[in-house]
Amino acid sequence: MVGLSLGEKHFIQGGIAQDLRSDARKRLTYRPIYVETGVIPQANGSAAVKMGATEVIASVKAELGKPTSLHPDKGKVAIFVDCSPTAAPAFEGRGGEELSAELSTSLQQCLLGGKSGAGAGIDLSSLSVVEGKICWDLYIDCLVVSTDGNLLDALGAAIKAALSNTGIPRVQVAAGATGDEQPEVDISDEEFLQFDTSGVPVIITLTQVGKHYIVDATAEEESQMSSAISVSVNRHGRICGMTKRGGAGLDPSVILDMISVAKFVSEQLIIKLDSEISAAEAREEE
Amino acid sequence: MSGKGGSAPHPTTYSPSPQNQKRPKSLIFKDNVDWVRPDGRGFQHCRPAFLRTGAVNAASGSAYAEFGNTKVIVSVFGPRESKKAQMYSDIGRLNCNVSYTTFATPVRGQGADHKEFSSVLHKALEGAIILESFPKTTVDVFALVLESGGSDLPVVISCASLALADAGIRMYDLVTSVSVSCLGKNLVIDPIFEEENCQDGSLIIACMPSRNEVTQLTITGEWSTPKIHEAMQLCLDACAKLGMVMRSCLKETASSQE
Amino acid sequence: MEAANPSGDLSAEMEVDAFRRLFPLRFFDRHLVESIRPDGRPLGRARDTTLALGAVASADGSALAKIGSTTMLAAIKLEVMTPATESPDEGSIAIDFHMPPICSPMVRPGRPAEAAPVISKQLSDTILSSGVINLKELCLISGKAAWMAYLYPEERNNMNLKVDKLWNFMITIVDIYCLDADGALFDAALLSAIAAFSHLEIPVVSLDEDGRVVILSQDEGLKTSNEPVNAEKRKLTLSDIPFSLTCILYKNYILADPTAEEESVMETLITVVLDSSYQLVSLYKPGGSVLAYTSALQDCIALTRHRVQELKKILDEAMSEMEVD
Amino acid sequence: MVMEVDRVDGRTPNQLRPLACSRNVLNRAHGSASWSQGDTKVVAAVYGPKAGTKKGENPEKACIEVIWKTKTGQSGKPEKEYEMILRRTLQSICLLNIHPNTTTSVILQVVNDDGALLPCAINASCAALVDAGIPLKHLAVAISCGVVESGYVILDPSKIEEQKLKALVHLVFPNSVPSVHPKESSRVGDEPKEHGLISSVTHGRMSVDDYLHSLERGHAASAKLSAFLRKNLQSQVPSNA
Repeated sequence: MVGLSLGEKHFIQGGIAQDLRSDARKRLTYRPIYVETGVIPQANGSAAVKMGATEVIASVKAELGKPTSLHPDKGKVAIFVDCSPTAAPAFEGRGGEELSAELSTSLQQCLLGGKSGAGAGIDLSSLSVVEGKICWDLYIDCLVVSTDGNLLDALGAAIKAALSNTGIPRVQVAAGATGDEQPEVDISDEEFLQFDTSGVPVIITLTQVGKHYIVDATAEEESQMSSAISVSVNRHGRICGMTKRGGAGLDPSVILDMISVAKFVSEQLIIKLDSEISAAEAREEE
Repeated sequence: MSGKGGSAPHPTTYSPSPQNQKRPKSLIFKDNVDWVRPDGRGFQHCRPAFLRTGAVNAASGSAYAEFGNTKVIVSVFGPRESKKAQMYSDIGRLNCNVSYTTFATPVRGQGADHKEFSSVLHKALEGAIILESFPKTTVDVFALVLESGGSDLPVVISCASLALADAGIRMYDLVTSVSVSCLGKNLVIDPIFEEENCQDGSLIIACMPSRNEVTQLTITGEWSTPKIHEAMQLCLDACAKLGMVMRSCLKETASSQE
Repeated sequence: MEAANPSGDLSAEMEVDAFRRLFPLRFFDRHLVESIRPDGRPLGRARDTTLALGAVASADGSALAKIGSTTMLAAIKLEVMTPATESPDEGSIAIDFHMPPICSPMVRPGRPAEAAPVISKQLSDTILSSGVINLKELCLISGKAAWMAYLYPEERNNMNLKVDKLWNFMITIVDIYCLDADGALFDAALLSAIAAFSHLEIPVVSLDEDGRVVILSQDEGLKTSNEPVNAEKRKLTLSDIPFSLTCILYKNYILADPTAEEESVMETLITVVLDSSYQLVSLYKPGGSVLAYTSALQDCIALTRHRVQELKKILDEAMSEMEVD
Repeated sequence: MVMEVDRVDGRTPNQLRPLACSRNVLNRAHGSASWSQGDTKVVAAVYGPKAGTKKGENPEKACIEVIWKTKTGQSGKPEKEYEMILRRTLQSICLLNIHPNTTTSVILQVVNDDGALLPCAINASCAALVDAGIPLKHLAVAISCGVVESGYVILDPSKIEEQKLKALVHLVFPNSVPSVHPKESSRVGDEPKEHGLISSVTHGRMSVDDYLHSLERGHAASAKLSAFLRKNLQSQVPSNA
């Protein structure tokens, strides 16, 4: 919890009202984003993302599994978030559980699309190996290392970076498997397929403070929020998911306005993130 | 529900109910523009709602809601003493819990707490309750889904606000909630279980109809802005109508008590 | 003010509700002297009881029972099982009693109520030892030859199943949810379970390609290539149905069918279960400060006999209503 | 009326298995006792009274908590039921007003189960409560009666016998108090106090008469048990003094 004096509160609120935030940003400016890929060697893909003092790590582990009967031609993705006690003393023991669960759910809603699997940010049909028999299961584990607000956006960016860092081994399926039998597979150690992340959306959280909304709020600014929405937007400007934080109600027209602002911000964020990711991968290859 | 559907409580038994019937139906939804909803409703028709307050005597307030096959009971306890471990708070606390019965779904489930719904319920109600009216104490809102027939969460939210009103908890307005499913090109309101299972996207709104404020909004799947606009309008209209039904339900109870 | 008997002085001017909360025993004493209870019942009368069969559409058998405001919802789901080695010709029954947090201010989420496992155990003891369900009837396909024909296919061995096990029996999983707890929980739970059993139908089943038992829905039954293996839906025959009555022993009074308030004030409870031919299935008195003498026990049994008749009638009516529909 | 039943171990129907009771068997507990009936043996330990009661309990009275430990495996529903029966039975013999707002824990460890486990545990915990000096109204003695198919009643059945029974009845009676005031009535109505029943738990289906018959026989035998219990408790008093 952030404990602020009345003066500090007024300072933050007044700054936002005048489009000049405490750290000299404008309302719709992100903090500098720093991406590092391949931070966990044993994972299939991983990335760390820093936005100011907020730091998160995402890792992707691919395992062979069996597709569900409802979607035999699709793989499965599971997203878990863990809040490390290093980020805040409140996360010690079971303290971070509630926040972890909330972040996991929000990420799933923003990235995995509807129940039919349509509109998923992560392309699940590319994970199918043998229809109805074998598919890749992606386990995306995220760790919050340090927190200074805007965790959801940072986690979304980290997952996007980790996925573009992910190589999925090529699989040889032995021919001649009949009927019900599970076909034998041979997993290549050398050949990897690059995971396509062009469709993965970015998540933009708009925090309402007073009459205005800001992006990339710090923890101090978040403590002054009356409400916040997180919108996930893909490259084509389409909404892939949205959740609202608790707090006060919003007028429907305000929500629609916030969505269009999020779309506007997303264009710059996607460009920024893409260049950061490719820079990070270039560094890694050196 | 919990994502761990594979682990049955009785590993040496299995349920004989047919499981792979839904596949062919889902294809019908997509390809055919003129399909009929399984229960024969129009795309923009909600299921008839049956609402009743005072379902549980032991609670301070309670409500039962039945929307088609979706049946929900919500009990409200309190305001009562907060847990000992909690810090002093000069506004009241709201504690929500949603759980399912083991027979709520066609295949017998675990009957476990639904953490995700509990947190959404909390977020949806929080903005509507005047927490300042019961400082230091806690109001507990417990929901039990007796049967899951689709649109469970919106029904739970609406039913919970009715139960809160029944318990005499002060609120700015009733919270009503409605969802739409996006199936192919169509938007269908108040989807049933089968429709939800093959939806491409969903939009759930919880709002305070008289104040025209949205307390909770969740979207999944890929949407264009005009579609969101359309879906929201659809939901808000339905919410307003549901609000009137809920209001008349409360009035009925009040007049029968006199 | 005289300190000797403060409540006596106060009671004259205190509001009834406050008096009821502060001096519950005296409050009840005053009523009992007049042979009446706070809700207007005579001591030996049970509360109004209603039954509704088929309350849960997704279950194979279900019932909603209400005794006063105590409400129980029982639902039965059938699953296929292999019989245990020691009783190879019998199906099985699993009973779970749940007290979700909605039912009472005493229950909090995450912490299951203390009473729930005890009542579960009592219910399964009662239903199994009463013999109301013939476990042999839970067989799907009768006749030995038929059994042999439906051996579980060998390919399924990877599920740690022995080939000689027969997936030919049903386990009936009874889940009872307390929706509103206002005393006499066991009585209401037993009634709802029994009613759910009388509503239960064993469906028409067939075997699919994998040798799994699958329920045929009515319209589908004729179309599919899979032959149904049993001719038609059937009900279980319930012999000697057990019914119960809980009484409170307090001083020399016996109060039938107590409310939650009565149970909390006067602690000595005694539950008698008799079946429809008046055999004793259970006489349960877990402690309590009032001792039960033979005469009191006999009075309780007599009250239960009377209650069995009432409940039998209520169950019969509920079932005939079902048939009319 | 001679209607003999042959018992596996050659006992007569009314014969109990050999009883053994020793107190103060555990060092750390405030009171403890082991009780055995034939091959069934239970050790009970009492800790307390400790300060405070659990949430939801009446703080104006002492609270009794029972923990049942099985011989092997985890505790499930049957153990929860045993705990509840024991707790309520022990609560009814303790003077709960003497130590308000305290909790006394009774822990039962099953050493061996050869039938009549619940009565054995009740007897053991009763002896342990005395050993711990917890104020009691009176002692409780528990006994189990088996009803065989012909309606005949056998006392204190062993495990093999239990499996063949039509019905099984566990009964708990207060022990007979040799009153110093013969005039003071320990009679309630026309029945002496020790005829009153503290607890009753039954399994199986029987006629009402079978039950009443068991009650009578169980009561007759309880006198023997309570004599044994009292003798056993007295014999150790001088050594403690």
